[in-house]
Amino acid sequence: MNNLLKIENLNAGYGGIHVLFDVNLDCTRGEAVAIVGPNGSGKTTLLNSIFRLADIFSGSVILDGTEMQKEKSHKVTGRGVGYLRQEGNVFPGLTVEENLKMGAFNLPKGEVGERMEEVLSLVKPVVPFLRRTAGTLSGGEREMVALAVSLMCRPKLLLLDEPTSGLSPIASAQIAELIKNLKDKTRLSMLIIEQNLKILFDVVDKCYLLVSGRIIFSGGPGELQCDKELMRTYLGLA
Amino acid sequence: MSGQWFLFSVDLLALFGIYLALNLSLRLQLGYTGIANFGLVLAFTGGAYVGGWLPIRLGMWLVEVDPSLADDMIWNNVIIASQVDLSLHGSPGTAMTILLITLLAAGAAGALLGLQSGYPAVRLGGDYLAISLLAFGEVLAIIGNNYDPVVGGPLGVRIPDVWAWAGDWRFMAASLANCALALGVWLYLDSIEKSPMGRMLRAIRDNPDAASSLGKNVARVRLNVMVTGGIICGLAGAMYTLYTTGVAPSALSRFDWTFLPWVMVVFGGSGSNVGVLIGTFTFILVQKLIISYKFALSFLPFDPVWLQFLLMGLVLILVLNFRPSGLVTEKASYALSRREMAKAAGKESL
Amino acid sequence: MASFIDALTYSALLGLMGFGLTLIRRTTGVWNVAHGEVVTIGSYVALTATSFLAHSPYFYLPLAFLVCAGVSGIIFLAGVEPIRAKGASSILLLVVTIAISLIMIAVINIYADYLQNVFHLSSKNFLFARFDFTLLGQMGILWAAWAALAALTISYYLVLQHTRLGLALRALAEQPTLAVVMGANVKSLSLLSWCLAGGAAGLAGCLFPMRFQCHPGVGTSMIATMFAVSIFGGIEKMYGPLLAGLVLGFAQIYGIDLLSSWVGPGVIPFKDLIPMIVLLLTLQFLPEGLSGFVGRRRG
Amino acid sequence: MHGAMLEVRDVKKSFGGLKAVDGVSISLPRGRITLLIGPNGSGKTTLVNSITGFLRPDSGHVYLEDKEITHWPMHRICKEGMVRSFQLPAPFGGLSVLGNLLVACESACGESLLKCPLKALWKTTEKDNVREAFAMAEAMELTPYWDAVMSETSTGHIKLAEIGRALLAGAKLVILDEPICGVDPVMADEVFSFLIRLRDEQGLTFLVIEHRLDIALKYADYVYVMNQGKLIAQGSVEEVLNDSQVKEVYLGS
Repeated sequence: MNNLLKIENLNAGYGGIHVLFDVNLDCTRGEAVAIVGPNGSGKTTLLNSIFRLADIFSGSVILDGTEMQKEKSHKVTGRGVGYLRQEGNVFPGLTVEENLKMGAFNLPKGEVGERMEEVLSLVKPVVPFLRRTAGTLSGGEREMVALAVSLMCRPKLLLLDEPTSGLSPIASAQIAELIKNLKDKTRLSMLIIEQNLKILFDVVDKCYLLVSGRIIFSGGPGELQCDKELMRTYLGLA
Repeated sequence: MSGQWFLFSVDLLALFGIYLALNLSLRLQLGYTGIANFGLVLAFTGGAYVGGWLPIRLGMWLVEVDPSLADDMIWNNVIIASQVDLSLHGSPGTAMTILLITLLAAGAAGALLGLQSGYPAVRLGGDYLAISLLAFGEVLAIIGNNYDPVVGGPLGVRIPDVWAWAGDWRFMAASLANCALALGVWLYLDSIEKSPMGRMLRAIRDNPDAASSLGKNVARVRLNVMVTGGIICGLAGAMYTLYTTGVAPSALSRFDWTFLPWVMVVFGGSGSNVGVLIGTFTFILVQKLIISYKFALSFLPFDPVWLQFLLMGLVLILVLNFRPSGLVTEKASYALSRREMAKAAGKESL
Repeated sequence: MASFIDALTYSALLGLMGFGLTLIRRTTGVWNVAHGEVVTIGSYVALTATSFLAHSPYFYLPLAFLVCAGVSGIIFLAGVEPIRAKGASSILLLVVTIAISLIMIAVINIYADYLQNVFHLSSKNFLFARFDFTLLGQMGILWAAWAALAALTISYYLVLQHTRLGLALRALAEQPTLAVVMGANVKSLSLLSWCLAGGAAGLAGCLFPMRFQCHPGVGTSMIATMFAVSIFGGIEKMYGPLLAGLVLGFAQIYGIDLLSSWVGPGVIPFKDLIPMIVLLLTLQFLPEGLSGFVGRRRG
Repeated sequence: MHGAMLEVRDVKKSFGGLKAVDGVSISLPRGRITLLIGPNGSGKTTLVNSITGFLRPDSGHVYLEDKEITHWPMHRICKEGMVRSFQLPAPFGGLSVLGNLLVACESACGESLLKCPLKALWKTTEKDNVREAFAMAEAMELTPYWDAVMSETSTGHIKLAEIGRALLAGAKLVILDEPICGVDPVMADEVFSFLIRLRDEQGLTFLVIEHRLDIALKYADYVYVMNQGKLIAQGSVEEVLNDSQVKEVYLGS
């Protein structure tokens, strides 16, 4: 089994609201998978359900052979999952260094310093802000810090929720560059939600198109790009 | 024995009426509008102080009393009250005039107190508002307990009995009057339920921003609701004072007149009149029974009154755990009947 | 001078009481109305221990700390957490703590009645001033109260700034969901802060009867003042309660003395209005509190 | 101004150091559907919030039919004829779908604490409102769910009910923030067709923020494009789509 993450017949939502319907998805080691789809189609809920931040009604989320739907939220990181959330992804009142330390909360205390050096070598642009309070950073800088923080837990699988949303083209390109770099240098698997498809087309190995809580397409990014009908209808790319 | 039961039921009825009015006022604020008023005791105390201050002065003015007694109203209040009582025995007209004027004044006091506690309600939300109203609620108690001229300090004053003319039926008359107040409030809330007003209040409760974007003046509606709630509490406070013919600031506690109503309303369900009624009746009955059977429980090495606190706390925790919206849940209702709506929409039926 | 010392002592006790409220609100977003009763339990631990085991009440400070930490922890685990886990609103959680406070009022009073009826202790009104020692010409309570408050605030500050646990607690207060995503166990961290808060209240309760009259409703009657300390101090910084305790304590005891010497003794009974007025003014005009205001001016 | 429905001049709004809206001026002609597009975080919603009184703009002016409405509270702006919907679902959860629609209808006497007990005062108005609300439910294809409680309704239906609500508030200018987000494509087309009908029959003016350009562009009379808090392009659909700057930031090419 080379599958790192396998999601089977997942039905999930929040309280009484059903968001995801029978979602199936898998991600092998070292693969970058994109989840695309219009606003409100349930992409974030999908990532949240891996962390049990959304309620799972039925189906299973299997990471490396372990059923995650029975795990408590705070144990998921320890299983090797890093999560870059779309909003609220840094602690604004803490310094960047403290943010990074907090990101390594599940690691043994002795390894934190070592891991921080590793991460900083992967996300070099963060180094100059280490002493600054995260709340005072600009959007792009903050996103970069958040990416570094999500790497601190030595993840096998990294979940990225719209890492370039709300950023200037230059900052977006910088983030995309970092992500590509990560993929090349480490055997990290990634699950990426992105609206700005063009940026990621050359990073991603596989795409899932999620519309109204259902997967309606899966395949390589080239296939999706070729399918003009799908591109037009659901992604708003005229 | 039957006499004892009669007194028990009459007192039960009296308390029930007062609490039902008070709880319905909380329902208007919490259930409809979403204002967590933890300062119910404020307007209630305001009404009670008016009830303690005004009738005795009205009485002195309307009936013959030794004028030298007026030198020290507080010191002489028992003598004055009993002299006024004697006159009121034979003149229900005077008594009812005193009652009406007192109620008017108590309503006005309640409205004023509601208005001033409404000021933070417009700016604050959630638990900060709750804490702020809780603090407001303490203010009158502190003043009443320390400033004798209001209602005689912590021990309070006795006031003339406006129900004295009913003789043996005095308690019955007062209880029925309390229930009449509750009935009036009930009917008023029911008419809100069955009008566009109820709909708008719930809209403001559920999403103030959206309601505001649809042209509802949220701040003013909240203020109006606080004032209306204050009036009801003020009336209840005055009626309670007139029923017990006395008022003691130390007895107007946060526990009895804020927390207890909250327990009743949360237990029964703040979204429904019937729920509030069930909650009120249950807890009043339990309270009365515990007090009545106090002597039967005298083998306990403590005052059985505390059992009531214990019971209330436990019930509330259970309700919040297993049925947070209360025993009776809110139902979506319409201003018009289904038949009227079908007719308006030009359909056979809905 | 006596009232100055009184004010200083009272301030420290207020600070200790407010400390817990602030901590609980900061880390778990709950205003704990039952905190007043936890303070009372501290006083009754002191009463029970000094009555049955002799020694000075100071001797039982650790015991009061532990008992109250335990009680506060149980309140959180059994009362608050199950309902919070269901996504209850802050108002509903406030109602939960009211329910708990009702239960605790009952238990405290039953216990006080029991002590009085069975052991003939004067459990409804007690004062331990006779146990106190003197140091540098002042009552020991003054030193003890300030030592407790300072030790608590400083050690908490050190833990927050220099340990991993402290980092997690700060993270939890800022972005709870993100803290979970990073592997922090929110439940045990919350439990820890409730216990610590209870412990602080226990210290305050144990020390209170050294100088002031105690009765079963002592904490209940002071809860609004505690809220004033917590909100006036500001919940963002843990030195807030210390600061607010000082201001309010002095205003309530020393300030009212000064005021009465100007306008006459008629104002003294209204000293309890001061915290209420301060609380209401803070909420209206300085919502971030004293410490937030100071922090803002600086940064 | 020249009789434009809405005139927005140099509106600025920042949060802390972030300039969310940095000097935007737009003008909406009467009886047109204007589309406002831009990538996530470009400041579209903040602009709408500053126009509609939900936020206070730091500077700039807003005129509705030549009347200055800058800094007016939301409810007063609504009464003046401009109503908006919200991007995230904002249902009145405790009310039914029909109840949500009815909230938007004017009912002066029925919505007063003093007058509401007297049914005679508001009965006729209420009947008219019910008729209108049912007609709107019909148009939004919500008739089968009219009695369902909003908190238990699906996101798509909530969005539709909210559009209906905004349309029922009796406005001349309707601002819709991502109206078809979460609505299925077929229904989304119908929503826009309905807006077109309202534009043609009642002369209503619309400002629509939308992400799903494939659907929205077909119906737009005029398009504004925002990025980084600034307007970067405006014009007809073709003009905007061929603008190199738009391609650059919006489509990422």
